[in-house]
Amino acid sequence: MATQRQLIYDYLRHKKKFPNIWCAGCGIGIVMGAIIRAVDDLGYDKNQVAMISGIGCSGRMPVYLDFYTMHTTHGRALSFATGLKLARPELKIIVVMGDGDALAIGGNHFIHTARRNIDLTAIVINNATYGMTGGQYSPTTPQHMLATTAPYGNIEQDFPICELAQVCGAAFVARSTVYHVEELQGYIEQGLEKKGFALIEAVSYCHTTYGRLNRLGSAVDMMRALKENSITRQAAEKLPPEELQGKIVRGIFVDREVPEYTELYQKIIERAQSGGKA
Amino acid sequence: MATQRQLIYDYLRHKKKFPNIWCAGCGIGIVMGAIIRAVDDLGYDKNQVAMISGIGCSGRMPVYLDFYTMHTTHGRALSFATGLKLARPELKIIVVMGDGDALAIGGNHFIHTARRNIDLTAIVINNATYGMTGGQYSPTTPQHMLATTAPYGNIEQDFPICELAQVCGAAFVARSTVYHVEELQGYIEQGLEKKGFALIEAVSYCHTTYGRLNRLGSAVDMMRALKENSITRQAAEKLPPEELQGKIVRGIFVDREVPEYTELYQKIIERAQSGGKA
Amino acid sequence: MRTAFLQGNEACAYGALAAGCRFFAGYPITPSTTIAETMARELPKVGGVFIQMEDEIASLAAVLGASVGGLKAMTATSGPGFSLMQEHIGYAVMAEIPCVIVDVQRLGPSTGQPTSPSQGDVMQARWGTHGDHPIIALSPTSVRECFDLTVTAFNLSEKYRTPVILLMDAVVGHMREKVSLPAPEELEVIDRARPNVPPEWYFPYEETASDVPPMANFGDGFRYHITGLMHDRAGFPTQRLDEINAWLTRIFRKIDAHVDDIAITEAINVEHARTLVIAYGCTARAAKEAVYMCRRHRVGLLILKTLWPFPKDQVLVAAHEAQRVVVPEMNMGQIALEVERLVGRSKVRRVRRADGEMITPQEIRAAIEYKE
Amino acid sequence: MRTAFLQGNEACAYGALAAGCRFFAGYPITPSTTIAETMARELPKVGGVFIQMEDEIASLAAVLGASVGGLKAMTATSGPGFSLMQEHIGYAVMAEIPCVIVDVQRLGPSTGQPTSPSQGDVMQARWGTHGDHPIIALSPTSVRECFDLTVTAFNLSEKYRTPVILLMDAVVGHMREKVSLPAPEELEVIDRARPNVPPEWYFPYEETASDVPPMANFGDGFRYHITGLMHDRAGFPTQRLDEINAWLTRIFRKIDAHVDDIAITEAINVEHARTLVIAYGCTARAAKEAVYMCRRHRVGLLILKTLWPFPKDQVLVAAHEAQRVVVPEMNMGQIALEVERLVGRSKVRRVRRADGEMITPQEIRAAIEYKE
Amino acid sequence: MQAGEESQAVEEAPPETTKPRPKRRGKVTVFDNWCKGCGLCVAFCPRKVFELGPEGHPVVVHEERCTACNWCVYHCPDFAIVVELVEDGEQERKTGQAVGGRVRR
Amino acid sequence: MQAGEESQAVEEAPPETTKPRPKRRGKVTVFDNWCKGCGLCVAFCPRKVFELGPEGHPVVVHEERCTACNWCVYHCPDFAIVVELVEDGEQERKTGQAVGGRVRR
Amino acid sequence: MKKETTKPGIGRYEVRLAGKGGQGMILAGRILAEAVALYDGRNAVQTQDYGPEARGGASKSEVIISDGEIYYPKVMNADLLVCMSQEASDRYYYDLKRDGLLIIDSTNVDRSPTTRVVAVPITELAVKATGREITAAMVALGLICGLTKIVSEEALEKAIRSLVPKGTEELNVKAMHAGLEEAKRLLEAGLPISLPREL
Amino acid sequence: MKKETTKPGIGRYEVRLAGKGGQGMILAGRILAEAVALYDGRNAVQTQDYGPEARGGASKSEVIISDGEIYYPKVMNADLLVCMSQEASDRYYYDLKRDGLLIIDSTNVDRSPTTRVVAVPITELAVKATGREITAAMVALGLICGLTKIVSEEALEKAIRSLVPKGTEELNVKAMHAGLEEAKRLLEAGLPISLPREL
Ligand SMILES: Cc1ncc(C[n+]2csc(CCOP(=O)(O)OP(=O)(O)O)c2C)c(N)n1
Ligand SMILES: Cc1ncc(C[n+]2csc(CCOP(=O)(O)OP(=O)(O)O)c2C)c(N)n1
Ligand code: SF4
Ligand code: SF4
Ligand code: SF4
Ligand code: SF4
Ligand code: SF4
Ligand code: SF4
Ligand SMILES: [Mg+2]
Ligand SMILES: [Mg+2]
Repeated sequence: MATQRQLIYDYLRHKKKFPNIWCAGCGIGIVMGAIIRAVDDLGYDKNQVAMISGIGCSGRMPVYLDFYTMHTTHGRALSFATGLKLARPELKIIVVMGDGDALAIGGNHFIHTARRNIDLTAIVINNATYGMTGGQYSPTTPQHMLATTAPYGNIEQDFPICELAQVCGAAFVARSTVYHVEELQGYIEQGLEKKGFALIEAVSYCHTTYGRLNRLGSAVDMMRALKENSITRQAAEKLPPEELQGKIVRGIFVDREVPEYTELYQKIIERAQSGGKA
Repeated sequence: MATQRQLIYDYLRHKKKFPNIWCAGCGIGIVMGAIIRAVDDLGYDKNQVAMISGIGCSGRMPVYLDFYTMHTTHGRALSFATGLKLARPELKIIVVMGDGDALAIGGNHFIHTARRNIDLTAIVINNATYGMTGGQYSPTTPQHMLATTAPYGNIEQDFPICELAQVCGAAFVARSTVYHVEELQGYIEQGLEKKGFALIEAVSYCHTTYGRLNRLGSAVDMMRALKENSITRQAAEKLPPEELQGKIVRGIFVDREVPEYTELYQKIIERAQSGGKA
Repeated sequence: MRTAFLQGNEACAYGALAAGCRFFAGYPITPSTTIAETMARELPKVGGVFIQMEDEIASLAAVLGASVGGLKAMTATSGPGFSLMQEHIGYAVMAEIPCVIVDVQRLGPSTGQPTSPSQGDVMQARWGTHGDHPIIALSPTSVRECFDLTVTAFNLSEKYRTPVILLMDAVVGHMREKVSLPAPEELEVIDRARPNVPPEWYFPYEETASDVPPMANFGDGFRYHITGLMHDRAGFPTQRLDEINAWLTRIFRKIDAHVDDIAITEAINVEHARTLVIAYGCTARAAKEAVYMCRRHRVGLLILKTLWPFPKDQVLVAAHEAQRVVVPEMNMGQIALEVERLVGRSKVRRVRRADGEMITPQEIRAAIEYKE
Repeated sequence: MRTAFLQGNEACAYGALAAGCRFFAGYPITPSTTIAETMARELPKVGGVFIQMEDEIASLAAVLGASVGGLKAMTATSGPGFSLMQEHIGYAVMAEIPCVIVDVQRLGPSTGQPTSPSQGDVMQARWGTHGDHPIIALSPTSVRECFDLTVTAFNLSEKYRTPVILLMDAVVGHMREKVSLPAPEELEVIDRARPNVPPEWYFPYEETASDVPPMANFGDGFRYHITGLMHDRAGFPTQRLDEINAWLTRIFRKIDAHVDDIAITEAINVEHARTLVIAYGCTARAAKEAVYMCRRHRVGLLILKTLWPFPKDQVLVAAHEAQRVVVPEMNMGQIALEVERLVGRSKVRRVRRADGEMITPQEIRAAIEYKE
Repeated sequence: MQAGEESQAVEEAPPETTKPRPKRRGKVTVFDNWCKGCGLCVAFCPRKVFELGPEGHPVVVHEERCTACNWCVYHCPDFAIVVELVEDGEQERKTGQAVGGRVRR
Repeated sequence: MQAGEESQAVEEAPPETTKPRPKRRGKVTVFDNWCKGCGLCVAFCPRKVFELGPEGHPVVVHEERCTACNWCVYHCPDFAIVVELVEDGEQERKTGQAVGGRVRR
Repeated sequence: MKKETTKPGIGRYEVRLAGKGGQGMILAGRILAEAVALYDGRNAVQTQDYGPEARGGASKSEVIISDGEIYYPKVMNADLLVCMSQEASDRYYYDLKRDGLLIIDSTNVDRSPTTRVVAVPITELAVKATGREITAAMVALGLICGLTKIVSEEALEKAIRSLVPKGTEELNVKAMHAGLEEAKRLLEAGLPISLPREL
Repeated sequence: MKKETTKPGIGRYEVRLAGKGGQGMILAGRILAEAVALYDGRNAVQTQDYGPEARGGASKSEVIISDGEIYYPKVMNADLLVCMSQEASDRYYYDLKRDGLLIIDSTNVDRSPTTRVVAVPITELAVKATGREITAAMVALGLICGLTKIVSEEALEKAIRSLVPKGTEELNVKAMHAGLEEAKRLLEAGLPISLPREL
């Protein structure tokens, strides 16, 4: 593994873009670190890697990374990525999205991209809120919590991101947190190596908006909470449902072989070119 | 139960709008019959019932029914219905959608409406295609089947509609077919009576587009196929996965108590008006 | 009268509440979000409903659903969200459903510069949805006007059964000013006309003297049909040319024939003005400053509070003696196109700026005093 | 040269293939669907990719992603879908990504009359997305032109790194005509300029002599950044006014300074014409018929193949001696607004119809011969 | 669903019923102006009451066999069939009512 | 994940280590110009190597305790910390490499 | 790309085929146009109108035939109007030229708007000839061919063969011939029929 | 709703408070404006500029104060400019009136663009007074109040109390007093400060 200095030098647009725009202590930077170590570990050539994001705090990540990078519109990163992947099947494409980006405005593209099982590695940075716009409730804000648009407490159920990706047909699904960054990095690596749609949920609560509004303390306190409130899937299976309330379950939810979209399409091309039925 | 004559007189806009625009033998009309019998069975006042649809063959249903009816835009019926329900919690609202309507362009509203568990009865008429526009593949077209936009066969996985609604948090989820119309009617009744989001999938293959392209025979043949290729959940549980391939599994998938959205919001209003925390 | 120091966005929300708005559905976006946040806090206090939807498309759909259910309803967004709402604006026009859509304009196109103000969506407000349709759009210049014009927007929307767009900008929306808000009894609040016939006789899209048929709310016993298709007077789909034409001409006439009622302007020193400045939104404040700077000259100012339907008569009257018409806009020239069409291209001098900074009084003054 | 009896929609698809289009993403909608269906069948034969997306928003997004990956890419839709695509049209302008968007216009607003033709989206094509932006829009009058102008659309899009809109209508799209398609070698096909510097020196949004910076494709070793935010010449977000202004002026200049290259018109008998008819799309065919009917009079016809940027000079030249300019459109008057702005309101006579029927030659003739 | 299961069996019923006069009997009317001639009723009526007529609409040829099972009524997509229960002793309206898929509360 | 599990334990490690010179040792550098002073490294370093300085940035006060565990390196959101393994006999680069969450193929 | 053209539209012959969705009028129009354009070497433009979205009530197809360029692609005053339904006949008759030819399918149309009409039981002939109602459109094409000669028999047959669903070619050609024969019979009976002037 | 107004903007005093996101400049502007408008009975308009979407680099707040109507809501030529960061000072100095007042936080600004400047270690004073850097904005407000009198002490204190987060009122008022005292000290030292003319 390359040293941190080398990683910074190799993968970050370090000369101009740092320090980054994220709040002090924001976990998005930690996810970014995990990504570059994963890419480095796997020995990918940078000219083989593209990163596509939507809009949000998490959406700002591509600016900092020396890949092919594209900061698209709010919610649609996966659709842009689908087009790019079909045009360039040889690229490794990482899609970084916030929870709002991926599941509120982008929810439809999320479920359809998973259904198509196209070879993309999607990372949802779940901070339980709309960070960029200042703390409104998102589809992953837990019930009863406060948000600027839920001043009386959120009354909506939250999406189980991993279960959703699974039911739609994703090939690889896993969840970890920024506290467990090495575990997270491992999942990202597995996702990148998986032929098919891989979804990794990275839990990283926003302390600036969600944390402040709900009086959850500093970035340090919230980092500690990730450690204390999370549990592995194996351990979770042994617990009664009541005790699982409010716990973050980490682990791999799916890892299966499903025919991949660009490969299936390649077969169509072959069939059409050999005069097959149209 | 009222006689058919009475039902026609009471619930159909029979004077001007019939015969309906659907192809001879199209199951949408059968679903419509089930709906009016369900409403009649439950003894609802027509002034208490609204029907909202999107765009598609199925979306044309409201024209024929003497409720408050609204034919909205493609994919967004559930969002219109959400607004109406919040404005008029006392109304029974039936939302009729095609598979494309509900799950292609409308997929995001589908998962979010289920997640919010708002008291609507949603009926997805799954004909495995875009009927209205002439037979393109939809998110429920089975793999390998032909469609006008899949001349070499469809390579996409199809959505498991019921599982999707379930994972998102719907209170009631069931599937039947137009062959099993009385079962279907029963589910619709249960959905209407359920406080919360109820999703009923009504399988009714389109013989005009999907059937013709895939040489599945006439409306009669395809009706017979519904009977022969479907199986109850109970029976399905006993079968090995291989034998379930291509089978339509009928039955109730979820029936649970989940706090309902308009009721939860009513509590917010009470809290706000009694000077509760904002 | 209640004196407060308010943000434009807050004043807009309070205006909505004062106008009787009881439903808000929206999706957060800078610089409009404080409208949603204020509504989330205030609506339940008056028994109203706030909901944050999954996107802007669903937001406007929910607003239309609620309006059909009888609640005055509103959404607020900015450029990207406004683009996404376009399909449903057309639906609201087609189905004649009252609602108010606030667009707090920011610098575009695309994500642009989310925190910078702009007046770049003026033509989009007119033409953003597909197909021919009339539209009403208002644009406030001050915090107080954010309140007033929101009330007006609801009133016009209810009166004409049509969506009304409130085109704010990030300056006016985020600006704080001291305002005295009128007491409820000082306000004129218009509610939609309701049918006064038995349900069997009700035609939701009938020709009426006012061109605006009364609207029954779902739930009130009038079981009628609403569609985005071309429809007959009963609301049912039609393909008959006579019915399509009747609808189309009525829908335009109900706005065009009432431009006098809808077109709000403020004229300052326009009589005998040899130079006329036409401005709106936050730019009107720079224009006012500029016009007062140049008081020696015969300079008049026409402030457009209504942008669409375009206040044609007011512009023609005010420009009557003008040899030059200066149109400052925080865009590349949008309202200027319409002014040129009316007064002739040669007379018009555009002052345009689309980089997120306000146009200064000095820039407008330079255009007023420019010697060709 | 290959003679065939084709539908306008098919000709459009074949034109795309001939222009080198290798990616299509779309969502079915009447009356555009046969374009998608033809592409679904033909693209794999040439190694290209067809994908039906979950909606129109995703369709244009996928098109832009594919274009960034180096494929010429297209989508096709009609009014409701075109409304949904507006946000991404702005993104394409902002990020300067070539692509072709076909809108086969049907009668609107809203769902309208899906099988009826219309020219109701002309102003939407210009102004539909938020924020200031230039746009190119072409409109064919025949099946052969559906082919030709699709090729032109791709050429312009690649040449100017910009989205190009092909505004068809349901008449032209569904009409069948005998056409002779040019052989590949007879066609001029333009590909985007690629950088000829090493990656370290590459600035994707640099000022260049042509105003159009070369474009590197993702995957080709040029690791640069694309964003919908205002950006500097390297593509990174900026808030600097000088950089924003440089971008904004370049983006307009690259179109405005090349109107001569972009604006395509066909002039018939316009010299010394005292009455000039200006028409486009299927209506131009009615106009041609009408003009030939009135041959005794000095009647000229200017057919606009390019609608945006507006062919200002051609219109001014053709209208030079005209005392009357007749503008027939299957809408309530959209291009007429621009004509009025250029030649003066008093000269213009609109012939408008927005009920789904074509304007007849007789209706245009009546306007030509009308005595005020 | 129970009712649904019931109807699953109907097609297999004997085409020519041996009992000429079933206990529950129906009077069958087809509205030609609404019927589109899809043939569902003809194909699936368990008692083969219909035949396809020359105009493409079903013709009631064996009304005496009809058991008022309502299959055709519930499955006609065009609301073109009405079956009235013929009062033939005790098994009248009540039996007819039992067919609806009532919700169990 | 194995490595992740490992790091779960780190905060509980004794603040004042009894062994003054751990086997694996790190040379710790903080780049003040990138550091935003969030305090994560200060709070979570299992060996309490850092203290918060007057400028709000962490100051390396007990470098000798550092085990080159890389917690701070992996968790600093601002890439402001570099820990170099001090070669101190055999446990050098190889040990450092073991920390990455390698994918098992 | 600017060009000046002055060639006017000459020898224009306008055909409208009208009926209900499902009667095959749109395909018939396409066949007629393609026969004329690809096999007879003339120009032809074909357009169509149908109901909302996928299908529905009225449906019509128009074909303009000319030796010159065709500008306006729609019928202004029909030279030939074929009506396969009552509604079509009621609605479109007013567009017929004074000396135009009106053909109605007397199987479906009871009330003819005029007595100057060629009333043929087209659907009945089709059922007789092929047993399939849907082939009525081909009978109509045969009739048109035989009565007006705007299309040659060979061209029409080629076009039918290339455009009808695979496997149904013979059936459809058979129906066309039934139409042709009926035309011959009518012509022999000496009907006053206005024929295309310049073709 | 048409009306004619002729009253021009008089007695206009323009303030710009500039710094980095997180230094509280936007809140400070709001407090100043609200103090002047609600408690001193003048007119005030406050506007703000900040970085992309939620937060970011530079941040500024502008307050226009007048006894008359305020039209243009932004600073044209600042009467008072407070710079809490080097970048702000470099960037905004050029907008200052020739006789305008420039206050810089010498804790953060090393290079002053001019010598006609009141340099005060504002952040340092804040830390001294309250132990919390974030209260520097209140020290700045106290300074402004003490030096320019555009706002009264009472109004300022009221506005602070009503706008700072609950529970931090005393802390913030304390910081304001630190600013006021520093202003007194400076005034006693006889600094040449241009004061609002017409207020
Ligand atoms: C169409 C559109 N709607 C709304 C916005 C405003 N917006 C920007 S970021 C954002 C939400 C960010 O939340 P999330 O995706 O969770 O990302 P985070 O900032 O939390 O990382 C919103 C609503 C937008 N840019 N575009
Ligand atoms: C925004 C938009 N996109 C596309 C269409 C065209 N369209 C109409 S119906 C339809 C699909 C219908 O399929 P489905 O929802 O399954 O209904 P079905 O006709 O099969 O009942 C489409 C794509 C439209 N009306 N609006
Ligand atoms: S607002 Fe929240 S998510 Fe955004 S950068 Fe700050 S801490 Fe991170
Ligand atoms: S096209 Fe298919 S879904 Fe539509 S009405 Fe016909 S059979 Fe039914
Ligand atoms: S099921 Fe109904 S529509 Fe079909 S043939 Fe029988 S009566 Fe006619
Ligand atoms: S009710 Fe209908 S289906 Fe049942 S037996 Fe009688 S005719 Fe047959
Ligand atoms: S974790 Fe990084 S940014 Fe945070 S205090 Fe430590 S060095 Fe600074
Ligand atoms: S590597 Fe970092 S966290 Fe680990 S002991 Fe050393 S200083 Fe502490
Ligand atoms: Mg988030
Ligand atoms: Mg369908």
